[in-house]
Amino acid sequence: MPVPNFETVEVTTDLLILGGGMAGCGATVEACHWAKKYGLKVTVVDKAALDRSGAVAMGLSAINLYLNMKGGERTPEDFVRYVRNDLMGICREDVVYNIGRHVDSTVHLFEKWGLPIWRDEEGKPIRSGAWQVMISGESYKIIVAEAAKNALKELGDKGELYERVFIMEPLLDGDRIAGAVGFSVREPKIYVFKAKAVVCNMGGAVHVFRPRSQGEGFGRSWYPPFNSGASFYFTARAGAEQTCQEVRFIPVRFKDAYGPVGAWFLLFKSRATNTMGEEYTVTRKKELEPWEPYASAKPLPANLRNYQGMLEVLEGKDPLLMRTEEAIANLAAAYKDDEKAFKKKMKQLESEAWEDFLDMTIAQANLWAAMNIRPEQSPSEIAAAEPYFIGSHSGASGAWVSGPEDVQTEESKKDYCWGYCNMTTVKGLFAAGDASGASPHKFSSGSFTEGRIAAKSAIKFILENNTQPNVDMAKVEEFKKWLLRPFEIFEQYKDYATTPEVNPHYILPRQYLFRLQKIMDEYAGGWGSNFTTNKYKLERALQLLQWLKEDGEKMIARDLHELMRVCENVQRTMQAEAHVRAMLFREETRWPGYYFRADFPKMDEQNWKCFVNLRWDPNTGEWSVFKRPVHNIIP
Amino acid sequence: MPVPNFETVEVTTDLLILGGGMAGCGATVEACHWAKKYGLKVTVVDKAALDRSGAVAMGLSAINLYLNMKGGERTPEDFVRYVRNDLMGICREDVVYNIGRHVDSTVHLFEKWGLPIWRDEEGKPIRSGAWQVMISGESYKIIVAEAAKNALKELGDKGELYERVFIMEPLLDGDRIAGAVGFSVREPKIYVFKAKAVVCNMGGAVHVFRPRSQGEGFGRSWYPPFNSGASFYFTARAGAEQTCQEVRFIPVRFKDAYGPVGAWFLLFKSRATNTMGEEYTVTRKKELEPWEPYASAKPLPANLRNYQGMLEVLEGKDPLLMRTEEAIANLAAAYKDDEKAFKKKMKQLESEAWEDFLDMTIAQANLWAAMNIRPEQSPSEIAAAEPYFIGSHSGASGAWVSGPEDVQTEESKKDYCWGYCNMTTVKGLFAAGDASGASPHKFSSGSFTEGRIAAKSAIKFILENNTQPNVDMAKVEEFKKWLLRPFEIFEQYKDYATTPEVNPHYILPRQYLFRLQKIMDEYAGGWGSNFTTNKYKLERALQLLQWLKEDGEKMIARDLHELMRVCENVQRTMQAEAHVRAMLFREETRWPGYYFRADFPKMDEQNWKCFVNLRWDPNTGEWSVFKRPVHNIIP
Amino acid sequence: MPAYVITEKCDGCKGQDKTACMYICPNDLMVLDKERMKAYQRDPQMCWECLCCGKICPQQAIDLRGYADFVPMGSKCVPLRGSQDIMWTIQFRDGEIKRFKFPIRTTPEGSAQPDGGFGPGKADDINSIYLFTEPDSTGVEIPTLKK
Amino acid sequence: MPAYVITEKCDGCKGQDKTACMYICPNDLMVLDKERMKAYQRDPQMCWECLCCGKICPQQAIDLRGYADFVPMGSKCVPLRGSQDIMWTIQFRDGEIKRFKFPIRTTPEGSAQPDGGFGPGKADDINSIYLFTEPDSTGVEIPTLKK
Ligand SMILES: Cc1cc2c(cc1C)N(S(=O)(=O)O)[C@@H]1C(=O)NC(=O)N=C1N2C[C@H](O)[C@H](O)[C@H](O)COP(=O)(O)OP(=O)(O)OC[C@H]1O[C@@H](n2cnc3c(N)ncnc32)[C@H](O)[C@@H]1O
Ligand SMILES: Cc1cc2c(cc1C)N(S(=O)(=O)O)[C@@H]1C(=O)NC(=O)N=C1N2C[C@H](O)[C@H](O)[C@H](O)COP(=O)(O)OP(=O)(O)OC[C@H]1O[C@@H](n2cnc3c(N)ncnc32)[C@H](O)[C@@H]1O
Ligand SMILES: Nc1ncnc2c1ncn2[C@@H]1O[C@H](COP(=O)(O)O)[C@@H](O)[C@H]1O
Ligand SMILES: Nc1ncnc2c1ncn2[C@@H]1O[C@H](COP(=O)(O)O)[C@@H](O)[C@H]1O
Ligand SMILES: Nc1ncnc2c1ncn2[C@@H]1O[C@H](COP(=O)(O)O)[C@@H](O)[C@H]1O
Ligand code: SF4
Ligand code: SF4
Ligand code: SF4
Ligand code: SF4
Ligand code: NA
Repeated sequence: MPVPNFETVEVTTDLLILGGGMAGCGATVEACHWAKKYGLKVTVVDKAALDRSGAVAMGLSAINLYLNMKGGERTPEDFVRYVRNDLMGICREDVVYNIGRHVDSTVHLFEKWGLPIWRDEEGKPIRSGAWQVMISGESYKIIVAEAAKNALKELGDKGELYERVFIMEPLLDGDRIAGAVGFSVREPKIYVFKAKAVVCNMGGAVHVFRPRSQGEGFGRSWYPPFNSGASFYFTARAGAEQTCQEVRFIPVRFKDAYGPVGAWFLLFKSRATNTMGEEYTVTRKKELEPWEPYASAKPLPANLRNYQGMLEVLEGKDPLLMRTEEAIANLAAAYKDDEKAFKKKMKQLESEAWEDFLDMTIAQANLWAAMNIRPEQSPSEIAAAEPYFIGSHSGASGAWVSGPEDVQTEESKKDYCWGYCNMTTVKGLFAAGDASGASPHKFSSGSFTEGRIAAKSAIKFILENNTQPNVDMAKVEEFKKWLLRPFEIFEQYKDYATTPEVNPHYILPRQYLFRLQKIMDEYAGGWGSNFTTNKYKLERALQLLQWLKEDGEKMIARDLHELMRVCENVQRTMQAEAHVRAMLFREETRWPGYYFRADFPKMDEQNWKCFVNLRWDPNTGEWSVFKRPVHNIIP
Repeated sequence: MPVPNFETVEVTTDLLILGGGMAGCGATVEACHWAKKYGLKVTVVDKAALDRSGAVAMGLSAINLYLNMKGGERTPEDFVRYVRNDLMGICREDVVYNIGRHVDSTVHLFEKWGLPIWRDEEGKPIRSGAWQVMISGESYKIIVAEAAKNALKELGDKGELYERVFIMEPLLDGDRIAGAVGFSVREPKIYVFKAKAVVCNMGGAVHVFRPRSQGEGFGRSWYPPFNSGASFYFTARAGAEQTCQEVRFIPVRFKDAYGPVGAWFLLFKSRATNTMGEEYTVTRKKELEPWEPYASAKPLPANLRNYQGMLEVLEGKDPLLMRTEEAIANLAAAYKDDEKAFKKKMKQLESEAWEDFLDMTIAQANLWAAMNIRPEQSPSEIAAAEPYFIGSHSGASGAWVSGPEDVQTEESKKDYCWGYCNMTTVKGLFAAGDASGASPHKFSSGSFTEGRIAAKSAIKFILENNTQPNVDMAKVEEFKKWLLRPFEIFEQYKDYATTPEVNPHYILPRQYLFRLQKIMDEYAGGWGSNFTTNKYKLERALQLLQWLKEDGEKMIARDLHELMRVCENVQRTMQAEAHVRAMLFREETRWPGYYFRADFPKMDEQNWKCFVNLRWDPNTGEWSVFKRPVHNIIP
Repeated sequence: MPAYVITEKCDGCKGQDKTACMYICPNDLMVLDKERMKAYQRDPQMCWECLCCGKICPQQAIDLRGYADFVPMGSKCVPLRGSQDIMWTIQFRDGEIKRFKFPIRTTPEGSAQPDGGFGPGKADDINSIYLFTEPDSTGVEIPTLKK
Repeated sequence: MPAYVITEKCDGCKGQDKTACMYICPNDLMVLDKERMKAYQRDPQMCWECLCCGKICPQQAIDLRGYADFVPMGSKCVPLRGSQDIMWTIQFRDGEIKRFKFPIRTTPEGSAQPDGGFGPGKADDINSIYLFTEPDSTGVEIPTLKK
């Protein structure tokens, strides 16, 4: 397409919800209730279609956070203790607690809406682990989106949904959020959303680091390739303080197709061994001593489990093997004497094994079929994937948000609580799910819950700050200019050379992405450098990222879809830079299975049992990186 | 293009020279002399244009093998001792000796033809190292090709050159070579070459392993991406015994653009350090003890230097830095007191530094410019590249050839000498350069020399076996059928799906290549697995390669160029399989910086000071892998 | 196994304004070629193989071919998604075929009511800690910090 | 920095049977688009950046753009290859320009005689160890194993 003739569409609303994934749908359901009560308008925007957008697009096979307080199973306090240990002492206990106490409500709603939760004969939900319950979750997202869309409908013309609108930049009115700008990936339209408050839930960041497969398999990230760090970018560009940007998540996954391991470890009670049959979490217990007391916690923190596996790799004893055949045999053993019952049990286990992947990682099921792997017959290789930025799973990166007032100690209050729950340090800008930091292990249900918390709080903010902030249309014009550039560059130079992808005047978004990922892999501790980095590398990464950003101004777009790729890359790059800066600042190795600072190989509780926070100043374009205290709220 | 209507062209000759690279040009120059004398016909075939074909296409900045026996500098015995140590005790001393004693003649010819060899004021060649002399070698290949083409001209119509003909399969008459088949990449022609003897010099194998850059930089291998293992494939498919197929070469190179390091270590006397300034070849001396006595040799074997660097990487103290700024300062230091002389010296050193790359790795010079690197000001990162198969440099893979009769001991004779010098175990089939094994460090000059040796020997063979072997035209028809398949599959299925590159009925050559390289990287010890492997991985690699070969029958071609890519992939795959089988067989770690068998981490002189040889049986399609003794010929 | 469109089966969603596959792909990969009235996948390297496209296609015109990088050829994973269940046909490389059926929802399509039937709960106070439907949906009182 | 063809400068080698760049590329990457009479690089991912194409192009129509994977933009390495020397113009990202000139051969083009002027040497016996021109070209007698 030639240079598009963008039409500018202005939408004025009260509450703007950016992203309709798990947190976004939670925010929408909650917001609509309060909006109806107070006569407010709610506008939801997503780059995709809510039915199948975000991390849950394909479905999930478990709800990884459910307390069942009603059934007396777990308390929010238990949850805080679990999360705190898993993240090596560092989490926002207030925020984690808040999610924990509300999550059951969410799960019960899901079930009412039609999500099939596995239950035993007595009706008790079938837990895989202490926190997880199994579901038949192929349509998880469709169901949740349905509730959100029905909630919007109840608002009549005060409930609006914009799909296929890509959100890029925040709009500010002084120190308060005023809205957002984006563009349609379907028609040449720039959208200017003006709002009194904004809830940001545009997911985590994928494809910042080089994935293990680089050809066609490039798209097979574990977390979805369409989550490009929009949440981080949006909140950071607004000047919101960020936390735990060094705490990437590296999932151990079934090799290549990235099937999750949770069901295997927890539901099927499988062991993982090295090629010599050694169970490395047992044989390598001693090597975790520098990370006590966390190394003695149960369950062992995810990063320490990773680390033990990585030591196997460094010694060449990999691949690690998920012993599915052994696990299934063990589970069926009880039925051994009754042939019919045994057969039936084996069929059930087989079906459960396939459902786990078919519900959320079809590619892995296909890989099994392609390699003639039958899990009841042979083990499967597992391996550490590439780093992801995802504050809802076992990583913790995200915006620094205000916590609930009733869950503070005297000391924590001044550091953690500045008014509205889940509000970032920018007035009126809220964050939830992957967008909100230092509160990991919330997963799909917790993200939805946090969206609800944030939305209710945002409505409260609107009621107490009920003016329409000013939007500087000059900023919008600037953005429009910036959006046109990729087309203009292409138009100007496309005839300069005879091979369209090699041209000294421009760079394709895919080429840019390869360059970004190679920098991150090699200098910032990707899989290609054994997740290891040091000061030299991190400083070098900053230089290479600087050049990359400069060259990024030469990215081209030949249609709106490619324009989206340009924007995604810009988002990823800012996420990358924040990550490098945070790792550079923290002079210790606290999460060795996530990344290793080879120049500071030990954990240092004295100096570094604290948050590393950072902020990008929208006025100066400067970064600052600093410490924030960890307050112990739950005993 | 639709399914091509191949015309079959038959060419009958006496001596067929396959490949017109360094060894091929040597073979041509030599053969023409003897052919003229005996009235024989010589036919040279290359996939490219001789002027710029093969590893020297871009030029070189040094001749890495020159003894200067005339000047009393080195003897062939010195050379054998150097090579033997560098390859951890394992080389064909007879073959190495033979190359050594003839190489000076070659170098003197090069100079006469016009190759600028650097000489000092007294006319002595300027050595960088003990074996290397510096050249201004931008036109190295053009000059050498000119001599070869002029030699062919002297034969009149008995001297023939076929360029842009890709050679694939050997033709056999019982246990004797009868010719070769290939096809033109310019017109739909299949070439059937019938010959009394064949000299195979189609270079080494690149792109068997995953390169470090996977996007556009994929083509930036150190060794040329157009050498795809044709020599190995051709000789192996003829049933020729192969040696040292486990002895890959991993070059340490300037990071990313793969500029060679030789000139820096030797001419500029640069140190390489880790990021902490430690010279790892010094600080890690002790870690080489398991590889004594070779670890005490001077120079330290290339693989052990690599290994020390790799230990730095494993500990996260990389990147390794070539201290160019320090080296240049040291060399200029002598001129410090004379400002003018100092400036002049600095200018000279700067110019030499740039020439080194501009002569043979332009990409590296460009990377310097792109990163504002001035070697006299700042160091450059270096890193281990990916594995290559190249018997002429510091790897040793290649065909097992007969050695010179006069350079045998009583014992070596029966194992190393079966008649014609450089003849493989297949009658009438000779190998030289990268094609010939267990005689590394011959480089450009030694490869040319070995080509000469092989050609003279082949002429002798023809004279003593002067009959035209029978060519089974049914085999040619089979080959034609096989060549048509990639076109036919595409024609049959191209409309099945709407995205041309995703089709369940076929696979693109580039996709196949990515799959091959991922297998090799992950299971056979590529950079992505720290050059480490074990029995489990190697056996798994064999399974994965088996499936790959089956799927290879679904590769498509849409023009003759892509047909070449299909064939190159088939060649690489056979090279890959031989490599895996050889590593699997050798139960020790002898070349730790080339690859590490984690399950046999030590060297085992008792059981493994021997060659690992293998053979593919053209009649049964079975592989055999076995030991051959190492004979000590030179004290 | 990026998704691809089987030429013969695709009818371009009968020329409707937006096709089902374009509507649903979370990565915006499906495009309708209006001349041929056939959809195509524009960027296989970015495909997540989530099969959202295939499950929604009214013509069963979308299939997966395992990522060329690492998936041996010849397998299949074909879903047939109904209103309550999904049925999978799995074909192994070696030819064996397995079928699995899993539930996908327990309620009729479209019926999800925001309050899940719990009612608004104590959610009349914007300053309380109660979320919409709480504490009824939780089943217990919402705890706070014991200080 | 794969090689690319500058549209304006390329004249398709004036419609000759084979263009210089097609003739020389060792990886067979250059193709003439006969309709436009312009050459193009068909597969940047396979380019070695050897610049054999650029050095031979009579129009100076070929340039390199550093591999997008890892080369910051804006630099240039432009050769001008004569019959005796090559002249390089290097442009840094920061704008600085350096020029270098290196010899490429010491004899006239085409003049390389196979025997290098040494004559055939003792190479009259096919059974001897002497190669063509030896031992004259070696300068010393060819050694054999001292037993
Ligand atoms: C991918 C994945 C995820 C999980 C799992 C397996 C797999 C394969 N596992 S297991 O591994 O443990 O097995 C889980 C599991 O089984 N159980 C569980 O509860 N959670 C799991 N997750 C994690 C949860 O999915 C995750 O915690 C939540 O989804 C997080 O919710 P949220 O923070 O809302 O992110 P989202 O991805 O759902 O939604 C983001 C939305 O933003 C949109 N968006 C993004 N950028 C935008 C832009 N620029 N403009 C406009 N919109 C823009 C997206 O379209 C999307 O709607
Ligand atoms: C690529 C490279 C190579 C070297 C170096 C730097 C670089 C960047 N260095 S440094 O690193 O140390 O700096 C060297 C150096 O400075 N000095 C030196 O002497 N040697 C160096 N090499 C090594 C030598 O080049 C090498 O030893 C010789 O060239 C080997 O000679 P030979 O074995 O003949 O291989 P070839 O690549 O030259 O020729 C192969 C020919 O075969 C053709 N061919 C291939 N497949 C064919 C097919 N299927 N059908 C028909 N023809 C088909 C090719 O077209 C080619 O003509
Ligand atoms: N080995 C393990 N021990 C305890 N919890 C685990 C283990 N592996 C996975 N989990 C948990 O299981 C859930 C799903 O994990 P995963 O499949 O790795 O995303 C998450 O809540 C994980 O924290
Ligand atoms: N550190 C070193 N010590 C001794 N020889 C070296 C060293 N590095 C490279 N060489 C030799 O220099 C030549 C060119 O090396 P390279 O540039 O690595 O291909 C080869 O003959 C190498 O064996
Ligand atoms: N990898 C290959 N597999 C099968 N055939 C091949 C292969 N490469 C080349 N061919 C050609 O196809 C013919 C049949 O091969 P084969 O089935 O191995 O006897 C041979 O004579 C070869 O000319
Ligand atoms: S949904 Fe199916 S029928 Fe409709 S356009 Fe897409 S592929 Fe074609
Ligand atoms: S499989 Fe998923 S990502 Fe791929 S085209 Fe279909 S909907 Fe899009
Ligand atoms: S050599 Fe130069 S002028 Fe000739 S076709 Fe190629 S690019 Fe064009
Ligand atoms: S730079 Fe070399 S490989 Fe690339 S197109 Fe030119 S000649 Fe071919
Ligand atoms: Na690695």
